[in-house]
Amino acid sequence: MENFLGLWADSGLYQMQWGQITMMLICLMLLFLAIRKGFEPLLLVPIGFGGILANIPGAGLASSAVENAILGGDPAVLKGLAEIFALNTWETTQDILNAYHHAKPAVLADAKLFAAGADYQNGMLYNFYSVAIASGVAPLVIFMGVGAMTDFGPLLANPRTLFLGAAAQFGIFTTVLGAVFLSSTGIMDFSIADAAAIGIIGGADGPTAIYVASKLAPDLLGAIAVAAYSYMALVPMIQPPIMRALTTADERKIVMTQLRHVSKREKIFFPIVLLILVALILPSAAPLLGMFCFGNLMRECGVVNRLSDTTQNALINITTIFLGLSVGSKLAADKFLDPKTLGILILGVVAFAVGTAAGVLMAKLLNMVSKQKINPLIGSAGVSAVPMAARVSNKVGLEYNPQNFLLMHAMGPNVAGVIGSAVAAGVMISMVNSFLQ
Amino acid sequence: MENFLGLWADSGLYQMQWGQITMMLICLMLLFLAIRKGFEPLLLVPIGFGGILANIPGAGLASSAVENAILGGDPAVLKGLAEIFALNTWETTQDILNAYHHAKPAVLADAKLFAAGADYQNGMLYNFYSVAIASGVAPLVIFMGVGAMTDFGPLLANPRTLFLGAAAQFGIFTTVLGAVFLSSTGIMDFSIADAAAIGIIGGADGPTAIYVASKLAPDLLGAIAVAAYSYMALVPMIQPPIMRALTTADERKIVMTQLRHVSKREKIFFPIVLLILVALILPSAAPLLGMFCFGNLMRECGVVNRLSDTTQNALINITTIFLGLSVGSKLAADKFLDPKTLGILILGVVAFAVGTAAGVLMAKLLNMVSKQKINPLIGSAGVSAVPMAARVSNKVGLEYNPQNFLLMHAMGPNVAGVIGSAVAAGVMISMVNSFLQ
Amino acid sequence: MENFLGLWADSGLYQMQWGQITMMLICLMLLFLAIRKGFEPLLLVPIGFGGILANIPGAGLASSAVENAILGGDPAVLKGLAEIFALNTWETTQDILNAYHHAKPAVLADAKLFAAGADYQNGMLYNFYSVAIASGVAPLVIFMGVGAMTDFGPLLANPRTLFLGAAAQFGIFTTVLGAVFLSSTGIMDFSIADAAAIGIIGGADGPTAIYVASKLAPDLLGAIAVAAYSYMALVPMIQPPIMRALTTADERKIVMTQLRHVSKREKIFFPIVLLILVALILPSAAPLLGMFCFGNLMRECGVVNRLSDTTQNALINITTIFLGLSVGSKLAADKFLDPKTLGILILGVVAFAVGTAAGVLMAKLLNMVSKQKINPLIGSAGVSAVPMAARVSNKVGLEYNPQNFLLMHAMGPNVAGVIGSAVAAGVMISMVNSFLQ
Amino acid sequence: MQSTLTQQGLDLLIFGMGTVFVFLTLLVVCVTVMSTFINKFLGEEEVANEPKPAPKKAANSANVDPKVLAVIQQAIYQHRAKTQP
Amino acid sequence: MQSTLTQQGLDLLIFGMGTVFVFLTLLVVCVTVMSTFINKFLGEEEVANEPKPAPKKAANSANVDPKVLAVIQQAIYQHRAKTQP
Amino acid sequence: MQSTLTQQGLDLLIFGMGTVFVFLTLLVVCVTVMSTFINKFLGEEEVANEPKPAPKKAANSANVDPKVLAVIQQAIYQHRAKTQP
Ligand code: NA
Ligand code: NA
Ligand code: NA
Repeated sequence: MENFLGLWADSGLYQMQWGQITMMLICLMLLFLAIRKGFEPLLLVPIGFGGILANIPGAGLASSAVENAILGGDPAVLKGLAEIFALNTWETTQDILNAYHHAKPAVLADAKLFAAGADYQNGMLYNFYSVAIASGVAPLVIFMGVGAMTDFGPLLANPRTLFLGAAAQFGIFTTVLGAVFLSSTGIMDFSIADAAAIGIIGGADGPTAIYVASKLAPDLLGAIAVAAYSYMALVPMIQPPIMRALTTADERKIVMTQLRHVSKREKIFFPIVLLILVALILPSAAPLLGMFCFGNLMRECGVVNRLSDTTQNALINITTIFLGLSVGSKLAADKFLDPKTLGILILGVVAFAVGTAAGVLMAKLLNMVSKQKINPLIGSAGVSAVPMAARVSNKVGLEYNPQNFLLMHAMGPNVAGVIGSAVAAGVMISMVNSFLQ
Repeated sequence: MENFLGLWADSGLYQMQWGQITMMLICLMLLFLAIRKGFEPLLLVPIGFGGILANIPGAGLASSAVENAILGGDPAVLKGLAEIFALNTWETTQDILNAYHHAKPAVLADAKLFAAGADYQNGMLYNFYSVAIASGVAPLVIFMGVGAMTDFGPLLANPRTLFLGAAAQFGIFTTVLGAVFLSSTGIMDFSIADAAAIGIIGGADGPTAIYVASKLAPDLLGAIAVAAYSYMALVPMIQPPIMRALTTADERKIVMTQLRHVSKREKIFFPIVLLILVALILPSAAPLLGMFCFGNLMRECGVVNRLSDTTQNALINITTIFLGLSVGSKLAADKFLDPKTLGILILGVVAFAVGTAAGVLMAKLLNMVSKQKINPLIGSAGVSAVPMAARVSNKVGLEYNPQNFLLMHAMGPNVAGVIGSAVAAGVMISMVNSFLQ
Repeated sequence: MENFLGLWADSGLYQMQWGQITMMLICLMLLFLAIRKGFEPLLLVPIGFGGILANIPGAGLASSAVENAILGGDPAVLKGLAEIFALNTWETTQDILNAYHHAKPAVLADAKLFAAGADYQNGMLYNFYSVAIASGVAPLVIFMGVGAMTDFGPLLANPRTLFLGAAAQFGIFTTVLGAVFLSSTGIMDFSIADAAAIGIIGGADGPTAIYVASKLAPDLLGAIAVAAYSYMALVPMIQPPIMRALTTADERKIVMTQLRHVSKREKIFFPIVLLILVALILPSAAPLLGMFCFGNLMRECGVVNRLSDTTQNALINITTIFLGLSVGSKLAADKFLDPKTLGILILGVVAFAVGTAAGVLMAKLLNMVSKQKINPLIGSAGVSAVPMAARVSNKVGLEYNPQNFLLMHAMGPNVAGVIGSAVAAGVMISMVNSFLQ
Repeated sequence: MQSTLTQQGLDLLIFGMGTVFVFLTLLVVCVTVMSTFINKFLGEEEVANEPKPAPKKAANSANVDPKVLAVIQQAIYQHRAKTQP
Repeated sequence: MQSTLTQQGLDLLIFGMGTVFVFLTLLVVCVTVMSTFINKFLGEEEVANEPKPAPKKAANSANVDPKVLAVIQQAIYQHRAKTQP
Repeated sequence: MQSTLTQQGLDLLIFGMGTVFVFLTLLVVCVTVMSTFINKFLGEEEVANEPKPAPKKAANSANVDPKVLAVIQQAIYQHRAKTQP
């Protein structure tokens, strides 16, 4: 009978809290959007599923061994941990959890050994997160894969489109200001690191957002990643009204000159030139852009096709699976069900909108100073969201001139946006670290 | 000359012990069975080969740095380690090894640093084991791959077959009782954790058995894995006599109604429903069944085919290689050449036989209470051993009615058995942990 | 303004040192050789690119967290680390770096926790190196893949060619003597471990060289790997003059009898026989040759084709990428721009030349004692450099007799050379370790 | 209260087997409800974001002449042998 | 000297956006110089160590009868279904 | 007893080269014995659990018209370009 009660007390139903139920419903909705509506399914299916796993009551899949030891609630264990954290007085386990979250690495090492001694283990998703995201490796490998899948031909044929990719990053930094504003007016409580991590949603680039969030605001990573991928999927709804509002019908009908042929050699040199520029100007962007350039060089150099193929297939797929599950581990109720998440969702859509507008306006500005006209509709593609944003440019363009295919022209700013947001990520990580010291 | 003597003293021939020779012969036999007889070669080839590597004298491939330091035998090192383990008196290196195996994590951390300081390193297979099995990740990834390869259509078309999968788990728990009986009569010395880990052999599911053994009885993992895979390969010999003994000729000729068409949507919902049920009822089965459901959802949802393909190919193959070698690392002579292994082998075959019988009898029971008849031959498929057991059902069925194809019908209980043994694994891990606290 | 200065001080241009510029140019040259000249591109593209990344000033991609903390230069952090390393007095950060490089594991563990507490992290390439090379796993997995790609048929058809593979290892050991000579005359400063690691370049086998260097002389790993792969690519230039100088025109025209058919079964038994011989004679070669034999057994046994395919494709490709980048991390200026590198480059080419000569001369020796003549041109293939060296034998042979196809005959000594250098690697690791104790 | 080994084994049998049966019975119920719900309310409108994965499609259809298939298979092998590294 | 949150946000905006523009402007310059240099001095002599990767080649050419293509595709599926484990 | 560097180098040469030769000589012996044993006692009854891996088979046979092969190869590229993500 005792055993039966034990099993019942162990069951999820008994331990379930409202927050966990809510999170499960949210994750089911993510799965619905991914599977039925095609919202970035490669990421949102693993994220949504990981989120459900993270919220299974009593399983502790997303918790570290120390957290599981604290949640286990054994008085002797709690006492031992409180001593390690130098807590003289504490009332609830939450006090110990707080102490754990603010402990220094040396103290954490002791706590880990103590928890291991009491037979507690890291949850599966916590291990995935540590290996894939906390180490930074998974977003970097994805970036390498994206590099191996990217054709810089359109950008090289028309390098001016890099300015569109630069302008669209305006969304990132205004969003930072927005987050800071919310914080200074007391509506939300974002630190400068939080604000920077939220801003990067406007980069419209999943791995970049995850990488920055993991460095600056790991607690917000779940919400930031969900916002980034959801809005990327919503680009066909967010962008067109803004594009129409900021352009005249004549501008939308501008036919661009056909892109020149780009030689193989230019494509081989490009990632090396970009890398050297990063090395000289912005070392803090080196991990992201370095891996990106490496992937692209493998693609273009033509002598390591077997490495390039594996990077584009097995390696990026395996990494995507574990990256997604790991992001899902950050969808625990106590982290996600917070007013901050609402702030992140609102600021994220602002970031996309401002970025889109800035890209379009930059295109119009370029048209003022240059003879060779740019259709401003391709400016919106500067936010990244490859290749969705470029397709949106193409689609809106076709509405006004059914013969005007903008897709290849829009691919230039589109991939420029990836570089632009990686640069922005580097600047922000570097500056925020200097603020915090 | 000194050097020559050193080389000779380093050579395997000089250091070889009878146990290691015996284990090498056993592993060669495993390779023979795998390659020549087709005994689950995907696992038994790496396991057998890993077993040979683990028994190479003097190489220490399956030993940790600390074990290698102890076996190295340098008096200063031994003295230092003895101090760390707080051994006042010790006679043989075996005493220090014993202290090492019972040391607390905090002491182990010191011992590791000491061994590293004396330039000893973990053996290759020890590292593989730590990363692949001790962390739990490899069996879970295999389970994800199995999920991505499993078609639940036959089960969804006839959900009653889940009862057959439930009944066949009877083999697991009676085997636990058997192990406990051997222990209480003093024939063997199994703890309750050992007994539970041995019982899971009856689940007829390799990754589940390895996962449970790694949690409850790592020392027995080698013998348990070898037994599990060997008996799975022997299913065509173990099951038919039991199936014939428990059924009448008429029963064996029962023709089952054709399975209804199962819609894509049902297949998408199934892993989600199963996951939610796990979350509500049995969180301790969440890692295994969660990964299983995730793999199956990737397969069925239709929007992440590239992830599903990689899961079914590159990822599961890579994991299988390292899982196999890691299991092989547990085939060291001092662990495997123990009366316990004999007990495990005997209990394992009992588990298979009881599970088979229970599945068949449950089918007969269902026939008593239901109008739609089930051919009891498919009950034996409930043990899992996918797809071997289902093929056996089909083959025996054809012997009695050459027009009666039972394969698809048997796939229902077959995959139900996988779920059943994962549930059993969850219960056992949870209950044994509560016994030990 | 302060921020702008901060960004400028953070920029690569400001922090760039001459050594780093030089290394970047060297790495660009490696990329040029790999891409334009086809010098072992699968390795040299990742190595060259990794080398550029490692030399990005201020990014610290190839540095550990502790090194990054020291280079960060914060006085409080430096003071803390100096205390941990028990430095009473120190003048430059270089003093602390030196103390770090000579610290014992227990002290290192403290330093790591301290650096983590000060928010410093391991660089990306440092992590890759730790996981892929320091653990030894990447070279071993590559070796497994090479095993899975190797057909031992030609060797089994003519086992005498193993002697050619043995003789060619003479290059390894004379190079060790050469390094020792340079050291004892005071020209260079190589330890016996350095000398052994340099010698293995003569093994003409990339993963073996990296494996040995990572065990015996990690600081020289970059130069050794670059030398090994470069000279492997230069085999068509290094070998022919030596081959011509040591053979008569008649010898070069020797037509060898066609190779007999080798049965599948012989091919299956071979890796097992080789493994057992390793186990009995030379346990120190067990990791390398064990993985090699395992890969080959997977290839030949015919029952695990899916594992063998993945080993030959996704797994070896993924490992190659990270192995290459990790090797690149050792191309930091302070390690590579050292007179030792020049010594390594010179000794490396000597090793190749001596190995080639020894192989050819051994073939001539065999011809003296045996009736069945061997064309001495296939002796040069004994250095390994699969399949380049065998192709060179074939090409030179065709020059003297356009009907004499030596390729398959040369594959025997070629793969024998792989075994030979793995054996040599085992002996050297074992003997050097005994010297150092 | 540490129960005896035998008692623990019996507990495992009873509660373990019980849980397995309860769980799988619930699963039968849920699956039946789910299937009924889907087939009744959501109709057979298939989720067709992407075509059925190809290999499965092929497993059923067999409308290619086996001889042609053999030639092509051979060609694929040669192609692979030529293009694979 | 710890500046206020708003000040930090403004700094991020100004220096961040500034760096992005400076960097991408430099990239425009470098890329233009690079393309000019390559097309002028190195000629269009393509780096042809290996044939262009196959899939890209295929994406442009379409000189295979779609019907034949369909048959072969089908054959490939069957081949895979037969050979894949 | 720490020998000098030169002594250690010579030791490596002698014992290293010695081991390499001893080991490979033993391997020659073992391989010869193995081949003789297999071919004499086990007969040429091939282990044929599975057909020979396909790519190797293809490398030897060449009975497909090169023109047909080219068409099919092209088709495969197109097929891949269409089906691969
Ligand atoms: Na962007
Ligand atoms: Na089962
Ligand atoms: Na060699």
